[in-house]
Amino acid sequence: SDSNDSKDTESSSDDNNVESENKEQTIRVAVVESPMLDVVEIAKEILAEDNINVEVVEMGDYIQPNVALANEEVDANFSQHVPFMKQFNQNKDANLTEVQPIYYANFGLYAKDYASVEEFPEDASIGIANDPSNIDRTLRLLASHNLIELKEIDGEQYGLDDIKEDSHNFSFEQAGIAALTRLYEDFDGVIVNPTHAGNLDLTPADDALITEKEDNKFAITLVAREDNVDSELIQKLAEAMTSEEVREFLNSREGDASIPAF
Amino acid sequence: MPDILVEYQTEIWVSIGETFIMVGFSILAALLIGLPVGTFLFLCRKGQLLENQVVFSSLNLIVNIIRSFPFLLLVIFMIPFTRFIMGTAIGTAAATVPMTVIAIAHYSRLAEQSLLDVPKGVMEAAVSMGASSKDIIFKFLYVEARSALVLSMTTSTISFISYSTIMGVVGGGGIGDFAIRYGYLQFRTDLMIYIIIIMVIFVQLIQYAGITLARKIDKR
Amino acid sequence: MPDILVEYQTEIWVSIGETFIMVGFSILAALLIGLPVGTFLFLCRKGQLLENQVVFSSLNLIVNIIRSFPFLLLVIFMIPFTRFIMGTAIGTAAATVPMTVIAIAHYSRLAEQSLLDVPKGVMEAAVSMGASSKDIIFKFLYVEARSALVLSMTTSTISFISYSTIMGVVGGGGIGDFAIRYGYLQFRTDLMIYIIIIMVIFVQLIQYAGITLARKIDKR
Amino acid sequence: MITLNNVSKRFGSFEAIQSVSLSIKSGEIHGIIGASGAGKSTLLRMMNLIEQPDEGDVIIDGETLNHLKGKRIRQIRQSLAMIFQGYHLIGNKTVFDNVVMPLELAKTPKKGRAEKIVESLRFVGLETLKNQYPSQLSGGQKQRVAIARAIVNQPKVLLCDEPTSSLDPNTTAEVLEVLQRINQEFGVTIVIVSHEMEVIKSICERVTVMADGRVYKEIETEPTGVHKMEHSAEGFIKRLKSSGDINHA
Amino acid sequence: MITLNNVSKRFGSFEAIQSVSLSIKSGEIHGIIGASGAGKSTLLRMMNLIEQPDEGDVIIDGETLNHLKGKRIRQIRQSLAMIFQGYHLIGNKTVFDNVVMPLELAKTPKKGRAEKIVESLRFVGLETLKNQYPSQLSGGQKQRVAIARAIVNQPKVLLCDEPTSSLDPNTTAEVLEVLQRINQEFGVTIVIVSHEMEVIKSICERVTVMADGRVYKEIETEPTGVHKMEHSAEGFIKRLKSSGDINHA
Ligand SMILES: Nc1ncnc2c1ncn2[C@@H]1O[C@H](COP(=O)(O)OP(=O)(O)OP(=O)(O)O)[C@@H](O)[C@H]1O
Ligand SMILES: Nc1ncnc2c1ncn2[C@@H]1O[C@H](COP(=O)(O)OP(=O)(O)OP(=O)(O)O)[C@@H](O)[C@H]1O
Ligand SMILES: [Mg+2]
Ligand SMILES: [Mg+2]
Repeated sequence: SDSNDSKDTESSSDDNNVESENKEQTIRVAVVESPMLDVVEIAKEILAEDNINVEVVEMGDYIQPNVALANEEVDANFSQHVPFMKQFNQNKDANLTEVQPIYYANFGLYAKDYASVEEFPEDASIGIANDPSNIDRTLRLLASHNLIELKEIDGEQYGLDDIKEDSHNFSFEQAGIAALTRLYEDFDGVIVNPTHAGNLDLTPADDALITEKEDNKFAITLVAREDNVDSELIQKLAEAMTSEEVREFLNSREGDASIPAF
Repeated sequence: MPDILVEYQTEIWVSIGETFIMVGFSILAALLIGLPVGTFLFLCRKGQLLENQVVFSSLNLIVNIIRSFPFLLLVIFMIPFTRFIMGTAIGTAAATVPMTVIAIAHYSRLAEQSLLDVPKGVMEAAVSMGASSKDIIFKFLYVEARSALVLSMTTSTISFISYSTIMGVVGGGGIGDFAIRYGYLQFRTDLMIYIIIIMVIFVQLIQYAGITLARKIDKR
Repeated sequence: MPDILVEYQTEIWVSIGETFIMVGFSILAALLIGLPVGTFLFLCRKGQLLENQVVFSSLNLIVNIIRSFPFLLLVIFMIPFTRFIMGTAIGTAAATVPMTVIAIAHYSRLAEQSLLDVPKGVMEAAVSMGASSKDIIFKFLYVEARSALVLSMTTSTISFISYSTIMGVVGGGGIGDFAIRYGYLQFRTDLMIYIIIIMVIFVQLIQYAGITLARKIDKR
Repeated sequence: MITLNNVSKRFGSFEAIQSVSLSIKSGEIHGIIGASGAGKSTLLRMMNLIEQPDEGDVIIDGETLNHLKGKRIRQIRQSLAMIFQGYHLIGNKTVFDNVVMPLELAKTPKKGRAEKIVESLRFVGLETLKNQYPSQLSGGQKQRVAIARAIVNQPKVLLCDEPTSSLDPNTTAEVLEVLQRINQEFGVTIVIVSHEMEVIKSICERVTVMADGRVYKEIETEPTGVHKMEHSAEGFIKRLKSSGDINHA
Repeated sequence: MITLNNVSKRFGSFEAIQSVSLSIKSGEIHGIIGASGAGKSTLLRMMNLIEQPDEGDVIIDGETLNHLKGKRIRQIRQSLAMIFQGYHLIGNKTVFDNVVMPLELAKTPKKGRAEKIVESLRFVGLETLKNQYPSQLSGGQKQRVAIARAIVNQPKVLLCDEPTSSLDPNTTAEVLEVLQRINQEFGVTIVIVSHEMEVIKSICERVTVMADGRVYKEIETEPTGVHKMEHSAEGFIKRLKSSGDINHA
């Protein structure tokens, strides 16, 4: 493979593969929070043996890792699922490319007072995330369990306006996804991902009333650019991120919080 | 009017309403509590009329603690308190709770500073006339500092708008959150720019009103 | 020291360093650019020495525009500019760019207000002595307003710390972002509280230093 | 009625007032003179405890003021009006609203206030300017507002720090006449700090001469009385042309 | 050298100065008297354009000042020193640093400054207080700092607004002597606004009497000269005891 691909980054510092064995190479990976961060940290340890330095760039929201990647300020990111990436590509005219799905973080519906969706009262308040991609995902989850019915849409993403029928007459209220768990008491139910559910000691397997089906399209995926997706460094990173160590780590998290996707 | 604004006009109006509620209550709290706190910060200082190290240090610490929190964390941290007060921690009404807390801390500091520039002679005249603390505050201090207090409130109000943009995190909504959610998270850059223009217009109006009023009531 | 602080001490020190860099440059920018801007806002007003409606309105508008943005959006919006200046838009160094911009807008407003309370007689004396604008600014205005300017800088610095907590969004790091990551995203309430205590200590120190200095240099 | 007992005041290491004892009788007009910096203002300011003495007692009508607090000291201060050397007017209040303050603080009935104020402004010749703000007044006009404010509520004691320093002779004479009148009609005790010998001589019954923070001497004098002059520019001219050595007579 | 040509000044609808013409010769000591509020300060303040006339011209040494801008007007102002009725000292600078300002602004060599300042402070009897701040001074001391500041750089013209209003007779006499000396030795033109007849009579060669914003009359006088008195408390006492009608003589 050629290392000219990631031209503006430190990883492009030499053209010679043989030489690169001895010389340290650096790959910059943007992440947002755990457990993505932990997965990359594990990969970092593995790659250190190959004299590859993984520089982790922690960012504060889920769009900036893509902005940084598109602008070649990082070489890869690990923070999103493919639909989110596609949406970014479309809006920003970028060419981000999936490298490898790593794990499923099943969205689930949790409720403090009810054991099943059937027990929900009429007009139950459901706390959902306030960003468009998570709203889309939330709606898909509810629709996949036939709790709501969605309209046909042109684009990729569903919004609250796209609910055709809502048999339970849910009232949806939005908040920051990380805040939802703190607001657990204020809702009849909240829909969050396993990381945040874990903060309340809830797991998808044991506590969620409904979760995403495993064949969903929302696996958290290692993403690079069209121009460097085939580079050796990215491939090595993908390899390290699908190692047994990572699988063990993912499985070690309680209650299907992260199901390996490789 | 641009099509996209027409398309979203309901949401925009609702968001503006939410911002008005959050900022309005913040202004109220700043006036009703922040101003007294700032006044005591000023009067309880060393060498001032009601010199009282304990009161000064406590108020000062509380204000500093509130201002030390990253605002997002303050909002999160206060959730149990907000719930206790309002019955729920989500929505615009609940969002006014952390907003008023930061508003009080913010304005009390600016008010304290405004009062510091009242000439000593005015305080002396007040004391020599046998004015009570209450009279000194209302009939002398606030009268002489009034234009500085208005300008501080102007600056604070603009900061409150800025703080309110974070309240989306607990479902507070508001125009700034609208700009973030639709403009930023949904990549509607045009919409975002329009919303920011709206916000700039508000801020210009507030600043203009503040400066004009402050100049009008300054007779010194 | 609590175990958890020991465990994270490297990260905490790094974060503190990042905050120092971001806030430090903000203070520099506030002094070197914000103060002049504030001075011109004051001097170009109606009825003042350099009365100039065009300059005043332009500066005023720019400051208001910057302050109108939800800070998060300002950071995002400035990315191309930041990249142009710094070569990259992520990391602590890049984060100083939006930080300095907001710092300038913030401090210029407070500085303007501080100057407003300089007695007219002092300006008159300066003019009567044939002082140039430069002399009036440096030898009269800043001298008489110095304690108010110091207090404003204190208030601004504390606001800068607060702004810096948002810079995590573009990988700026900092102690506030650390608190948000662990406290907000990861529910490490204990760690978060320790970090906030650290931040409160910083803020108290800054406030104390500011008040003490301001009192020391106020001879009026 | 006002007794100072060995009062001292230090500013840093500088002893501005050094163990001064003084007693001023009820109903008397008492002058304090002395060179600039002698300590006159400081002494006067201790009489209503605007300046706290470092040592010694301030006694008014038998009551020691030094450590009084709260309502009592406020009540006493309401009956001791003060005219400051720097006027100390409230810049954001009109002349009228400045003068109303003592009435408001003493909670006098709202009804009679306007008349009292107008009367008091008439005494100092400012009734037409009652809606002006201090920044719109000349130096002498500001001083007259301060005088009107001090006398409006008929205090028991009037502490005057250079009350006529910015006034022309005509106005000075008028103000002195007013002071003498309220002293005679209402028995107001008046303490006047002044560097103008004529002011002191014309109305004071006793004079304290200060030097370097001490009482140098106390003198009984016979007030020469206030001589009113033509209130016109012609008056100035006449006096300008009058000959004789009249410098600081 | 200073000519006012039909200058007028309105504050709102109030005509503070109504078409005043006046000319002051080079090297003269010119007095301006008049009742409080007559417009003396306003007129004086127009001479260096601190107050812009609404109508009329201000001409100094043949140069019309009204519409001068920038460096030229600053240069002219540096040669016209002013003593304000309210002193206008810089509260955050020491006495020394207040007095150094005119030298600093005129960019005089750093070397000689300290001596000039000390000399000028000695003139007004304040050499020992040079490190105090204005808030630590008595009223008369502040006024003397303002005088020292005005004379320190030997201006061509000295505009004095009630320069001795807070000074006791001794200090007044000393200040007047200083003014007379710099007038005689250096030919400094002096304009003095004062309500103290003796001040005007003792050193002025011509006097403008103002009334209600107009020049009422201009009079040539023979300065009676400054009579210095014993600089002591004894002096006060002697004069207190002297008899005769000396009120505002
Ligand atoms: N800014 C202002 N607004 C309105 N009126 C003003 C203003 N300044 C001065 N005046 C009025 O103009 C008149 C002249 O004022 P000026 O200060 O010149 O008087 P003066 O002769 O110096 O009196 P004094 O001896 O009391 O100082 C006064 O009646 C005063 O009230
Ligand atoms: N706050 C202060 N700090 C230091 N020294 C002070 C302070 N206030 C007054 N003094 C000094 O105390 C002395 C007496 O001051 P005071 O004001 O009583 O004088 P005065 O007799 O009223 O003089 P004048 O006639 O000039 O008003 C002066 O030498 C002055 O410098
Ligand atoms: Mg005095
Ligand atoms: Mg005057």
